[in-house]
Amino acid sequence: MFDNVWLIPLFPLIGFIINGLFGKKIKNEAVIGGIGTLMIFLSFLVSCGILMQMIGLPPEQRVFEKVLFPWIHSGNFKADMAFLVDPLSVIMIMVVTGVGSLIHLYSIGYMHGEEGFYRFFAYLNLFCMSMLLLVLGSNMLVMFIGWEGVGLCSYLLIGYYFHKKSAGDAAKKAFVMNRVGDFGFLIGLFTLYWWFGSNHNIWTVNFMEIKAASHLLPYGGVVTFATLCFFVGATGKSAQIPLFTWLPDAMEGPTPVSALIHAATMVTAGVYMIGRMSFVFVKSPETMMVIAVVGAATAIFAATIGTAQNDIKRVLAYSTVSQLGFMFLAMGVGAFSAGIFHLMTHAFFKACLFLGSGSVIHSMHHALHKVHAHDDAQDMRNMGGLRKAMPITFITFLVSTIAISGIPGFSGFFSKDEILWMAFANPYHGNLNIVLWGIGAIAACFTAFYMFRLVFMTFFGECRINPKAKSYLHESPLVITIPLMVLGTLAAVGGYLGMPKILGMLPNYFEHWLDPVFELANEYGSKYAHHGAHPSHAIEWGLMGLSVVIALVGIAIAFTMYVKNTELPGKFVATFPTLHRVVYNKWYVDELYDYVFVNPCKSFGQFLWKGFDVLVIDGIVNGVANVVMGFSGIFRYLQSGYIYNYAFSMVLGVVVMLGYFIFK
Amino acid sequence: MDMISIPAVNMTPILPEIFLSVLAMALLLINVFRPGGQKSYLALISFFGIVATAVLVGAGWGGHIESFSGSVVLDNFATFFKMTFLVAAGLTVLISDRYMEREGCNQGELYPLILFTVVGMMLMASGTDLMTIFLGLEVMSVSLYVLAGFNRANKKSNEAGLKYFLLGAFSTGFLLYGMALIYGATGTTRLYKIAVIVGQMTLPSANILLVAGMLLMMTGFAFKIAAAPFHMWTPDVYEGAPTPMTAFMSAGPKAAGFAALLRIFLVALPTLQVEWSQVLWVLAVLTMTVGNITALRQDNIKRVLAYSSIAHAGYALVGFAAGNGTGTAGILFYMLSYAFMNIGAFAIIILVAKKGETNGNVMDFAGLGFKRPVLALVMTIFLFSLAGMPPTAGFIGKFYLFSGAIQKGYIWLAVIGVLNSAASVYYYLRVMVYMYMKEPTEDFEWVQVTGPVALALIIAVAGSLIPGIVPSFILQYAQMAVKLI
Amino acid sequence: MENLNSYLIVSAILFTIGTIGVLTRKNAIVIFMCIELMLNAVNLTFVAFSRHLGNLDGQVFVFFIMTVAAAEAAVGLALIIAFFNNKESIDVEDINLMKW
Amino acid sequence: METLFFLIISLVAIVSAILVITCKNPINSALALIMTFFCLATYYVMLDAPFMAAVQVMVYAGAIMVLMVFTIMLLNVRVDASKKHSHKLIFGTIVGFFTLINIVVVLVKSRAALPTGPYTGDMIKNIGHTELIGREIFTNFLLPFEITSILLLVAIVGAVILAKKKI
Amino acid sequence: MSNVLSLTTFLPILGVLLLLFIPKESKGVLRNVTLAVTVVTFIVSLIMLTGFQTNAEFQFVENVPWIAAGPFIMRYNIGIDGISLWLVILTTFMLPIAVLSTYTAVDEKVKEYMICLLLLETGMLGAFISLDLFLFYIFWEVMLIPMYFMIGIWGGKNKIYAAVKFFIYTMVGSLLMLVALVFLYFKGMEAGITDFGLLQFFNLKLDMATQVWLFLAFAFAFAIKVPMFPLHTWLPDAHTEAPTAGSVILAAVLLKMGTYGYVRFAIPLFPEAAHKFAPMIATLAVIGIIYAALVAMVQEDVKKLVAYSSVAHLGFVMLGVFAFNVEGISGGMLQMINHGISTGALFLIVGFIYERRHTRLITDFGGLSKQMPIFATVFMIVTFSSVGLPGTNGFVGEFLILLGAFESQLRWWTIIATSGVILSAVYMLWVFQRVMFGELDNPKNQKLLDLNAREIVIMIPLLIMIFFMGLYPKPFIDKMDPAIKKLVAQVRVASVNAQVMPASDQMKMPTGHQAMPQAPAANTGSEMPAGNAGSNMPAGHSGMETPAVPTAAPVVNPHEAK
Repeated sequence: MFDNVWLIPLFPLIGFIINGLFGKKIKNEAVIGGIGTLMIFLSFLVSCGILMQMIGLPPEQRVFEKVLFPWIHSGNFKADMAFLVDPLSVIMIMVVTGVGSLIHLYSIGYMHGEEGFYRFFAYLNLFCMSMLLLVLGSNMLVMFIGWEGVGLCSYLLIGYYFHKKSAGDAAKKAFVMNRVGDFGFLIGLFTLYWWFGSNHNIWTVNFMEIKAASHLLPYGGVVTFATLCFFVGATGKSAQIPLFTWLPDAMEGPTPVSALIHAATMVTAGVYMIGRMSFVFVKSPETMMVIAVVGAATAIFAATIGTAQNDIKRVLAYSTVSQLGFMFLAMGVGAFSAGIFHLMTHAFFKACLFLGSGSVIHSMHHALHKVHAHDDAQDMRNMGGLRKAMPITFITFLVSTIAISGIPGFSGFFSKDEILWMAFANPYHGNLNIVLWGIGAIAACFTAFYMFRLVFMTFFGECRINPKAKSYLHESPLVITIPLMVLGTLAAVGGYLGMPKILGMLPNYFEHWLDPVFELANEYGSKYAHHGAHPSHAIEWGLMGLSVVIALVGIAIAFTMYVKNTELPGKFVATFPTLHRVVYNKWYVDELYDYVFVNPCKSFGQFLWKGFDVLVIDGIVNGVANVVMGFSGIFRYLQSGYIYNYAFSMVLGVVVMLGYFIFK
Repeated sequence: MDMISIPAVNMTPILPEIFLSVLAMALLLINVFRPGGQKSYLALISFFGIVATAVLVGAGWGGHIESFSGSVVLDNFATFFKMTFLVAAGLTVLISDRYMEREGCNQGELYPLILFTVVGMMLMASGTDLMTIFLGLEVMSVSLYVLAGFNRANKKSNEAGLKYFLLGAFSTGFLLYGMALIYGATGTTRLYKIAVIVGQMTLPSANILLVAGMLLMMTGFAFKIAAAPFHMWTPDVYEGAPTPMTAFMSAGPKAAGFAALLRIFLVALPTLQVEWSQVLWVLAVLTMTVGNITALRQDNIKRVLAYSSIAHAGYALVGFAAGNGTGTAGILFYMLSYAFMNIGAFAIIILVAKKGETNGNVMDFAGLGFKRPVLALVMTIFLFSLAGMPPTAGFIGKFYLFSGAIQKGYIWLAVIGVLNSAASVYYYLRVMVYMYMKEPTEDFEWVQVTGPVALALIIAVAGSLIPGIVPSFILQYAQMAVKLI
Repeated sequence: MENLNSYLIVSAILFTIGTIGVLTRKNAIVIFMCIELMLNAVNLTFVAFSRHLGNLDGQVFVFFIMTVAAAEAAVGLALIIAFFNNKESIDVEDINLMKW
Repeated sequence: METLFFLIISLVAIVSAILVITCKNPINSALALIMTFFCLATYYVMLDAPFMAAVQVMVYAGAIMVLMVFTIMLLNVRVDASKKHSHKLIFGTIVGFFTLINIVVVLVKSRAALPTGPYTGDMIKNIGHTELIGREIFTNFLLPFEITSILLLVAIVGAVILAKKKI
Repeated sequence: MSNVLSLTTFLPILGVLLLLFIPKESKGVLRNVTLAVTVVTFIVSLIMLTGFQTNAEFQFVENVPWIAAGPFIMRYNIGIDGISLWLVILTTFMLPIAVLSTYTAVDEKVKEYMICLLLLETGMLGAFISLDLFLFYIFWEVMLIPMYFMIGIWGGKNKIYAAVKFFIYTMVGSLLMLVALVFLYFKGMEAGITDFGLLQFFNLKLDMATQVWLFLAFAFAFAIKVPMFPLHTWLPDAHTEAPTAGSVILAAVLLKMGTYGYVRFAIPLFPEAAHKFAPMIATLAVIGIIYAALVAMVQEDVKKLVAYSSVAHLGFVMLGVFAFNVEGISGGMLQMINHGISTGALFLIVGFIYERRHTRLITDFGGLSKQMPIFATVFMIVTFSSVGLPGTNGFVGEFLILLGAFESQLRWWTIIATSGVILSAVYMLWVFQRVMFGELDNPKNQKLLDLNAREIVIMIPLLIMIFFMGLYPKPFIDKMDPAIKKLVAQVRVASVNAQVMPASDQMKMPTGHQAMPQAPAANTGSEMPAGNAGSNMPAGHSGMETPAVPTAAPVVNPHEAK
């Protein structure tokens, strides 16, 4: 089965080719959607096969590399088109293909009747292929294909409604910001490659080879540089500070895209990448700290913005950013398996949330469309009380919200709690740990608050939708609700795979599963032990309880403000207008970037073109020509036409020549 | 009192001259007895006479015969240059007839005068005595004065003749003064003897009489080859003279001037090479620069080519300043190919111009490229050759000239040369711009290519292209030619 | 016999006067006369050298120069007459159709 | 005595040469030029070249100058009205002056070749200048002599073409 | 088969002769004949590909006497190695495409246009295959003429200025190179070299000062052609004014002359000087990358934008070439081909819309995706190829360049250059967005037709190449690898020499072999093979490969580079 790993990205590719080339001719939505879904589902089946096979193997044999064909071989540099199957990548392919299949299925219903239906499925398949390449790549180069490939697909899908200017802008922004990350990725790659090559004559970009040689890496120094560069790559892809602004804008894409790309899979690529190279990252305490701090900061920062948004998808987008911050926090504190675990659970509940919001939007849109109202179908202020019209959506949505808020028993609790615990108890950051934990906890509080705010505003209270449209609201078709139900279930129970040891009910399958991958990193990490003794179970219990309380507090506030006492938000805004404006406007980060980077770049470009290129450089070029022409004019008038002038010039020539030789 | 016994002389070296002179006189007579009407037959006779002379000249290749007690010599150097003159004259004769008829001055004396000019030039190339060279020069010059002013009714032609005459005579004064000083310093006018005597001097460069003589002589020849600052007559005279004569003047006398100068400097004064190299270095730079830069702003195409002709003299002087085998062979090659390309270009100008030398501006070529594609293509070839683009003869010629300078170590001279030649491209391109890239304002219906002109064009194109692609044989001849002097 | 240099200097002075004449006069015929003066100065140089050196080459040269002068005079004056016929002037400042 | 004579002749020659370029009337210039030519003829006699002196008088004074005077008369050119162009005069004079200085310096610093030729003054007197010249022309310088014939032919043809009435 | 190179090169000339006999009214025949000629040329050139032995030698060598006069001996000496092979193929590959693109674009003076195209092909091919410096120069200059006419006759409204600028600008550089070339020849003559054959000159040991001057002259000429900042200003003008096929060829092939010149001539001829100037050239290259990207970003004319993007791309090539290692140079070579394909395709695309709308201003477009979906797809693929998306050709080249440069001493340059990756995305996507996305609000755009069959046929080979080279570049790299290794060995040895020699000893450099024994043994050892490697041996000479290819190179090199 391992040998057939190449089938996994191949199926979506086939789907892409069929739909991309012939989709326009096929026209039949069922066929197109069917092909797209089938292909990714086939990948899912293969992935399952691989998972089964791997489960049957002893942990130390769970690594397999499949070389498909040599790709770039030049000089010392060798990069094959090769796939790496190990526990980490298996988890990822399972998530990608599993969630992917569901979202494909969902899209058949959601995208029904859209112009360019085939295009959508083609792109979606292409995305899956790229993502699978990303997670399966056995060397950085293949990973990088996927890395950029998902960026491309993200670009295409965000820009799916290309006639909308905002969609085009958002797509471009996403790609460019990703490119900034890619820049870091490349530099990091170069640095590692060069360091290993020139110091140890190991010229490689292959993960396993680097892993084997990672003991040669020093702590800090060049590794810090390289890992920071990689981390820049990760921030770009995973929307961390400072490169997070593209993700909320990316909501311009259709909702399934947001679910698949901007929640479940692509944006987690950065986390995956750090996990993949954990053995390098842990060698640099500085980088670890940067990751942890950036993760924590993003978590809280995005969460604050999330509290003030009214667009349902934007709230979810900021929530995603915030959750990604948690994952990075996990990575930064060395809780790699916890991070990956959160990645997985997040994939479940966030996909569910997005799809659920999609279902809501879909329904709203239909209803509004029917009555020709032009209200914003995504604005929560236009919703409310939808739980009656859309029960399935509501329930799955609620489950996922509970999961993300960290209520015990649901998946989010297990993963988030583990992260917070590790933030507190990790050996890396010394006194910083408490701060990290604190920020994480507050962010969790905010999370619970804005998620429930979302739920309350959307599903509870009175219906604020255009009254005429109200009667048209209805539950979405089965093709949409089935994925919701599956994902909702997963969001509820997925956490039991990785139950913390302290709870002791179930073994932490997840951590064990990933042990072979992170073993080495943990070994390197153990060198840091700032804390003399491992914190006691009591503290762990205590903190766990505290985080539950925090989450409940968040929910309670939301309940107070949006269900019980609905004037409160207005009052709050009136009391702190500046704060609200700042938060509502996303801390003006976009404007800041425009002001600091985009506009100067443009005006500098203008200056270079009009001022430098045309005036100076071309000015010199043409200036030389003009000077010569000017001389031409002068010389020309020396030619007066009078014989005596000509004779004069001759005599002058003679005199000068003679004079030179006589008096020299 | 004894009789003066005229010594037995070997006539071989001057056979071509004799032949041409006789032919010229015969033509004069024929012209006298058949006045008026068509003169094409004279052109044809002249052309075939020139071809025959060329055969005669060619037969003398490889020989080395001194005759007339050292007044004249037959050697490869002379032969090569004589060929060049004959090419120039042959092409000129072919393109003259139509022009003269159009301009209404087809007097039969034209052809004898051209032939006499060739005789003069040949004597300059083969003379080994200052007197022979001087008299050759005068034969050439006097004929040219007449040719330049040949179209009496045309004021421009008139002025051109007078201007050329006055300045030419003036420069002759310097030339003669230089010869006198050389004579005073060495006691002889025979080049080989001068070489011997100068060779015996302990420090010839300190002999100021000799150096001054050299410089003054150079002045005289520099005038003929139109080197700055003795070039100023060139544009005016070229513009005014009947176009075929301009073509002839730009190719023949320039080559003759170089022939004489080369002969004198390389045979008689090689010991002063350091000195004349210096001067020629400066002259070359001045000439190239002034010629090229001034040409940039000219509208009259004859003037453009006149300045270009000055510039080309500059290029040739680069090779001369180098004074080595490569450079001098380059001059020989260049002069020959220049004859082809420049006369070819003038032939096109003749065709495009209308009566009274109107329609002679660069702008008047607008649209020629697609109205008369073949003519334009031919013109393009000439212009590219003049500009020194491969694969034309002009490129190979320039290559050898500049290579000579580089070989000698005059890198900067070569650099200035190539920069000049880059600048020169502009005004050649300008003609092409009008030919190909501007909308035609004329239909060019009057442009009729007659047989002789067509023949001339074919020869000129062949002469501009073939030496560019397979230059070896001509270059080897040129090498052999300069080796012997 | 006088010192060679005396003759040479006289001839140089004459040559220079001729040159100045060419540069300053406007009448084409006078200019031509000045040129003749220059040629004569050269002739004197030749003869003086010839006498000094004791060979006759210089004098033969002078002989030819005179011939040339005659020939040039014929052609030159013909040109001047032709020009005069066109322009009713032999002022060199009127020889200005072609310039620049 | 001879020196004095030389000086007088020189003075006359130079003064008349200056007159050539200063006289406003071309006829006067021509006459002054003839005067100079006579002086030169005198020099030639002093330099033991009587034949050259004779030719000088005949060709230059007799033929060329007559032609010139004839032309001047024919064209009936009036006085050379040298008006404004004084800068021309100044520049011309300056450049001419420098020419003179250059040449004089050349001559003063120069070393002419040593007298090597066989023709001493006595020999010329004995054999006769004309004969010696003739021998030279018809032996050593035969070719240039022949060329002059072509030259003259060209000049004749040219003059005819340029000056004949009917074109 | 032995003279397949000559055949390829001069087939277009035969085509020209053929065209001369076709009346100029029958445009269709003219076009088809030209197309046939170029296709046949392409097919013939494929013989080279199949017959090419993967080694470092020059193959298909033809070497016959040509000019011998005076001190000079020029020979008709041609041959290809892995480096020139691909450029030859690229040329023959692009020409049919260029011809096909003119079918409707050029309707006037078709005959002359086709003649120009064919002459251009001969010129370009000749320059790539010449192994004689003089012959190279001839072809190098000859190329200018048809290009000049193409811009000047069929160009836009400012065509004359652009054409003349193009011509003279290039000419200035190449003439200076000519001087250097001749000087080099005379230097070679002193060392016993008998003709202009390139390979002999590789062994020539020149002193540093000479090398510097000669290198500068060569580098100047090539830099103009590349074009490198700040000598690039002729390019936007030329591109904007040139007709589509002209732009395509200009971008796809002509610009490669410059970079090829560095790889084939400037660097191996003057390795020490090349090392000395590597930082300077890298600096210019990097400035070019960033600068051109910034300027491209604010362009209003699509074609100008693409032109500036060319400057940036070729900046990458230069950076890679001056990394002096296999990765960098391979990347540079690949990028040359890539740029030929992608930018050629971009110009074709611009041509397509220009033909339809007769404007190239970005603001005149918008929302074309809706009206022209096929066009949009093609445009997008090409855009991403140009941006260097992995999986397309652009990535492989760019990546190897950056990797190679990073390995070399140009590390910091690389980091700055890498940021060009971001900027390229910015300007390319921006233009794509502004042209293709948004509302289709301009009424003139609402009736645009999508690509027709011919246009699709034009683009398909390019698209195939984009993906093929992106996903499986191995055949390309493999064929050029030995030649590049040889080149690297030549250059590397020089750098070792330059370090071993004390500064005061540089005077002895010309007589290198006497100076060598004092050098450490290891260096002497590595010096010798390169001496052999550069020697003038035609293809098939045995015993060449072993010493020339530094399989152990990693051990020797990179530490010393620090």
